[in-house]
Amino acid sequence: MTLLSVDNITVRYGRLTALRGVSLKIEDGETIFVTGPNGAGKSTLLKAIAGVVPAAEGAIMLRGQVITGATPESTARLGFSMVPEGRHVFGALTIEENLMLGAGMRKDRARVGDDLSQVYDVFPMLKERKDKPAGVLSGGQQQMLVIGRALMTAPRLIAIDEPSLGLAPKVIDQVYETLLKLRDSRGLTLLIVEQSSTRAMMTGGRMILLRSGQVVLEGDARTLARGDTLKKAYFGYGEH
Amino acid sequence: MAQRSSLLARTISTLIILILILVAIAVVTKLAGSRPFERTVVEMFIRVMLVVGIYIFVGNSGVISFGHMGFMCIGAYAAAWFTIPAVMKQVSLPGLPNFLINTQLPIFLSAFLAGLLAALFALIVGRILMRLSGIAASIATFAMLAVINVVYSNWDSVTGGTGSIVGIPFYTGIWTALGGAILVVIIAYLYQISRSGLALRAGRDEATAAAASGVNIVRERLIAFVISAFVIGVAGALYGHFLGVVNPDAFYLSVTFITLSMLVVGGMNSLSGAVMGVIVISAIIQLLRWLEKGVDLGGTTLAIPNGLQEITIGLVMIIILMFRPSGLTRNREITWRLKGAGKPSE
Amino acid sequence: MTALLQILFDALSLGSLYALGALGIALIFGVMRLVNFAHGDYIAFCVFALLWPSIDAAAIVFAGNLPTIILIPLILAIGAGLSVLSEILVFRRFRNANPATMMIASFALGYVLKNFLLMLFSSRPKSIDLWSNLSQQVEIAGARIPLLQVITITITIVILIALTAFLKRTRFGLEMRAAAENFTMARMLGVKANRVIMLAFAISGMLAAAIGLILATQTGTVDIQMGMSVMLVAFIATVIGGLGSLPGAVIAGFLIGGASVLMQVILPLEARPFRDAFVYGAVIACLIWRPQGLFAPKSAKQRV
Amino acid sequence: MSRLKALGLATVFGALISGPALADDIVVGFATAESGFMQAYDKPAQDAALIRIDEINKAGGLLGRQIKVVTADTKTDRAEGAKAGLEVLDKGAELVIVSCDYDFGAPAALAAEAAGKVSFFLCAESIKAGIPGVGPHSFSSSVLAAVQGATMAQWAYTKKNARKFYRLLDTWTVYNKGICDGFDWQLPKLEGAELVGSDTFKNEDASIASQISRIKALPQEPDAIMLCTMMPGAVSAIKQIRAAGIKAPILNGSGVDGSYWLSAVPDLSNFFVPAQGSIYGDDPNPKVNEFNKKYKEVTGGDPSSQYVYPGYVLIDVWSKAVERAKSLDADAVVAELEKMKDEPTLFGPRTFTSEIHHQNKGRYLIIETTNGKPAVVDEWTISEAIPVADLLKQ
Repeated sequence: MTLLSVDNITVRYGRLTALRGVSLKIEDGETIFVTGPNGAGKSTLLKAIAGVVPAAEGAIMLRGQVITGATPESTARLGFSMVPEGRHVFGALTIEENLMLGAGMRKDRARVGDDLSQVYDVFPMLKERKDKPAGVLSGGQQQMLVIGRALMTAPRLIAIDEPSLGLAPKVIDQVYETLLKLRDSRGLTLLIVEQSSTRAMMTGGRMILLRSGQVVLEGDARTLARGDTLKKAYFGYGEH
Repeated sequence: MAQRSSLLARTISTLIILILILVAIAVVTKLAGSRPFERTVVEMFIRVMLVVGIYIFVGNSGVISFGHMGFMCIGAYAAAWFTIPAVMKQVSLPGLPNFLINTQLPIFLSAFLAGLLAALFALIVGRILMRLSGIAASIATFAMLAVINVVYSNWDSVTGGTGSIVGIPFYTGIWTALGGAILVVIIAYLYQISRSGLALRAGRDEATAAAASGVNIVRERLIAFVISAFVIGVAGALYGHFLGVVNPDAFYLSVTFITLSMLVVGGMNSLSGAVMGVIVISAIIQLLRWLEKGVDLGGTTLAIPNGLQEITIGLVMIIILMFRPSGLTRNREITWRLKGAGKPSE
Repeated sequence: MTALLQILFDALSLGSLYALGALGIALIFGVMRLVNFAHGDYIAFCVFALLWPSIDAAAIVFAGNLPTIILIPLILAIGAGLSVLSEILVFRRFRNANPATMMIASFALGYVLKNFLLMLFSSRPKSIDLWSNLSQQVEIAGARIPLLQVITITITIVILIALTAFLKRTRFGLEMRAAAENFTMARMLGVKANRVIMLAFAISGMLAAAIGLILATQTGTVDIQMGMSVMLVAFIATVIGGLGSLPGAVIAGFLIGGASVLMQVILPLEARPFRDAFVYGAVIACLIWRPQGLFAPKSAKQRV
Repeated sequence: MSRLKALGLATVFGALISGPALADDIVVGFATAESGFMQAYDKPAQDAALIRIDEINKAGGLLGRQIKVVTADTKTDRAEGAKAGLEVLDKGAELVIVSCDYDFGAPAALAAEAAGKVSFFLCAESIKAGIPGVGPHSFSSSVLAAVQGATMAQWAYTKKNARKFYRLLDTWTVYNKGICDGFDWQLPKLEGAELVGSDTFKNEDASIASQISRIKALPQEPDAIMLCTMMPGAVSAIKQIRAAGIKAPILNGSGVDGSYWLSAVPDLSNFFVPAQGSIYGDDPNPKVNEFNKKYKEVTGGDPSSQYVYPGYVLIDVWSKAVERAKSLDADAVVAELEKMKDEPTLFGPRTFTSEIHHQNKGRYLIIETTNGKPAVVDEWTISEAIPVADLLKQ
């Protein structure tokens, strides 16, 4: 069943067109990587789906419901949880408060408790400092917190914008390892914006390549990463 | 110079249009208007000087200042000190230094000096205040206004305290006010396209990029602050000669808010916005005042109850801002070229 | 010694008013980056709600005669209702307008409210005897303090504790603190924007009503301009305290109250009329020293 | 005033205002506030003036001609005030009556002066409301604020043998400072009287706690507190003084006259206000009580404060001057006005000279409030008029 379908959307900032006629389909349980050079519109795509940025044209459907133009909170309540670029923890709130914020909207109050303990199992260092303000955490720890926070909303699909941004390689491995473990244990669908194609290749799943607001390439991450088709598409010479 | 002249060519039409509008209003008033209506138009021209004065700083720097009516106060009182007959000054303002009590300057020289005094004060205070930006700057400029108001309201021997001081020669007629308004619009225009004006605008839109390319934001802001203070100081002087009586309460909160509203409703970032804001809002206020006085429509006089005029102008401002958040001129300059919306100058 | 205690109580009771005012403004600024200039007029409106509209000099007390246990909730409800109504009818349309437009819209709304009251009640201040039995003396460690001052301080402390508990303990409180820090990120976690903003306006309206009641009891007058001076100082306290920081606003409110009382005590007679000039001078110095405010929230980071 | 009463008022004056000005009518112009802050203070005095005009018209008019009233609204705005002045002048006003407050009335008065017409301030009590502030054709029908301060000081000294005075000044307006200036002028002339302390506050201050603490810190309570203030801040100051347990007599200017605000300070006592007439129905002069009744008939409400009376006096003295001058020429009328020496009026004698078009001396009723009930207890006129030089020096 198609979990999320993006149909020919265009997004403009004033007179600048960030996305032009982008379409995308994500099946339940799939892992999708969105790559492409800086300014290709990767973050804009995520923000358009989340409802933070209005789509000038086209339609977005989530679990069969049209969410184009919907408010971020209604999209979140439908099970789409987004971790934006730069993480954005609530520094003045404690770590546990950050996590509990994610659970605020859930109807199933009972399972929130064990979700929390599960997040603490996966990210033990969060449990040690749970009453400290989130502002004190390091980059990697903040990344862990925002992923934990996204999980607390019991999402069907998690979209993460540049999880490895500003993190040491070792920490990036840890983050991805956790993501995959959660994906398998909870049957999550992942939509990840990731600069490094090697990372995409190692993790597997499908990949789409965006350049100057358009989808220029789509296919299985591993096969694309090996050939030079990706390099050509990435830098825009070759077929057109 | 080539680059400068092309900018001039592209934007000069805005200046000409604005001046023509002001002159047209003055001529129509002189022909058709009654004496009270003429005074309304004179008051409007003084407001144009005030709002364009604020625009020189707020429009170009993006910093919302609440303090500029303090310069109007400095200007008005300076004009009073320079032009009130010595015999009256000895009695009502004994605290003034002797050389001031005995001098009585011609109107235009005193208005110019009044502007200079306001500009000097702006230079001294601006050197500190201009480092601030955003809401902190708004509060600091408001605090400056409050300090000026408290000092002028209580320094009885020099300013006559909260009472009005009288004896300022009546001078500001429609042509003086028109001249003042045109002068201010020209100064604003020249500053806007000057090197310093463009640098400040760059700083307003992209602070980091501008700073990176060597724009000293604090210095550019100070220049705009001082020029706007001079202009508003002169406007204060003309206001004194228009009303004949000056009182600190006339330069505090109500005039601050009405001028800021006219600027924002007109369009905060464009010179045309500042001028149109004054004209449109003043026209609506005058229309409502006529309605309040009662307009006889074929025998029956239709009159709205007293006090409704203020409520209506408040609602009108809210509605305009709702549909045009960036103001009536949408931050664009009115220009000659009729094909498509005028070329935005920002 | 008693003189010192007296000054402390004077400073605390004046500071309480400014703290409540600053809180009312900081709450709305937190969630919407809007400085609500109509806040002063909410204060006046809530107190006029005690009277029946008439432009005679003598006040016709209407709701003011209700027993206290009904009167206070009613006036708090009127404050909250007026504030929420202004959010729905006016401010909702300015959600993503620039700060200048929002500021002028709030000023215009205040102007409309002020003139509406002027039409109904005329400009002559009305007098009202609200709990005047509170005005007798209380002996505390030698200093004779009007009971009303003690009550004002206690009410303010109770309100602060209740509000802190609400913000810290309840889900809505958590949502408001998060929204105040990073509004869009909170919405991406399912926090309903309209609900959080309306809640902020409701609490701010109640605070305005509380200030109105305290002022009416303290001064015995109901006047269209009564909210103005408290609002201006509260606005300054919000900025000095650190925008968006609720504790900052409260502490700055008490600081300005204290400074004002101290100036009144230490300034010589001729300089005393210039008291406010010194207070505003201190405001400028404070802003130069810390433009982002004394207690700017640690994570005043760029928002999504 | 409910809609019904307002209608009643409109019909009574309808004939005066809306009818076209016949050729031989005498036009009197009111450039006063019909909206905004000053409306509440201008309107009562204006109603009293209209009553006097109505009386004159019924008794055959002035110089055989009926008086026609034209009005223009200043909207409590200075620039608008100048326009209102011009408007009534354009409608042919021979007399321009301006706002109760000097600052708001001056623009219209200056317009009248420029047009060479007589102007009268409805009830302004600043020395500027006349020659120094406007010009030779400008008058005020009330009494200077300084006289109120001096009257209170001398009366308290003589009748209450107060010796230790405390002075509390609200720096908000020139009126307040005027009261205290009169007090300062009178005090040194009172043998053995001394000023034990002095302080200032701002009308809008929510609390004057530190000022009160300073009074309480005095070795013993002063014999009398001279409180120079006006509405709205006056009520809060008085309430806080009494709440702090200070029982000393409080002396005031006329600005706090009226019972409409007394409910805020339940059973206030030892509180003294000078007034040109009593609105409480106990005025020694029966004609004043008659006037109060007439005022209530016409406007539907009792006068709210003594500031109603100067409106009546204004038309009274002006019409007498016109009758004596037998012409409406401004200079002739001014000359007649300047001849008036203790001219009897319903609300105290009026004296105008070429040097001062105001009252620097006047008969005041002393109204004492006991347990929240105001009543006339005495009458007082300061022994010596305040010299014009001292008045101008403030």
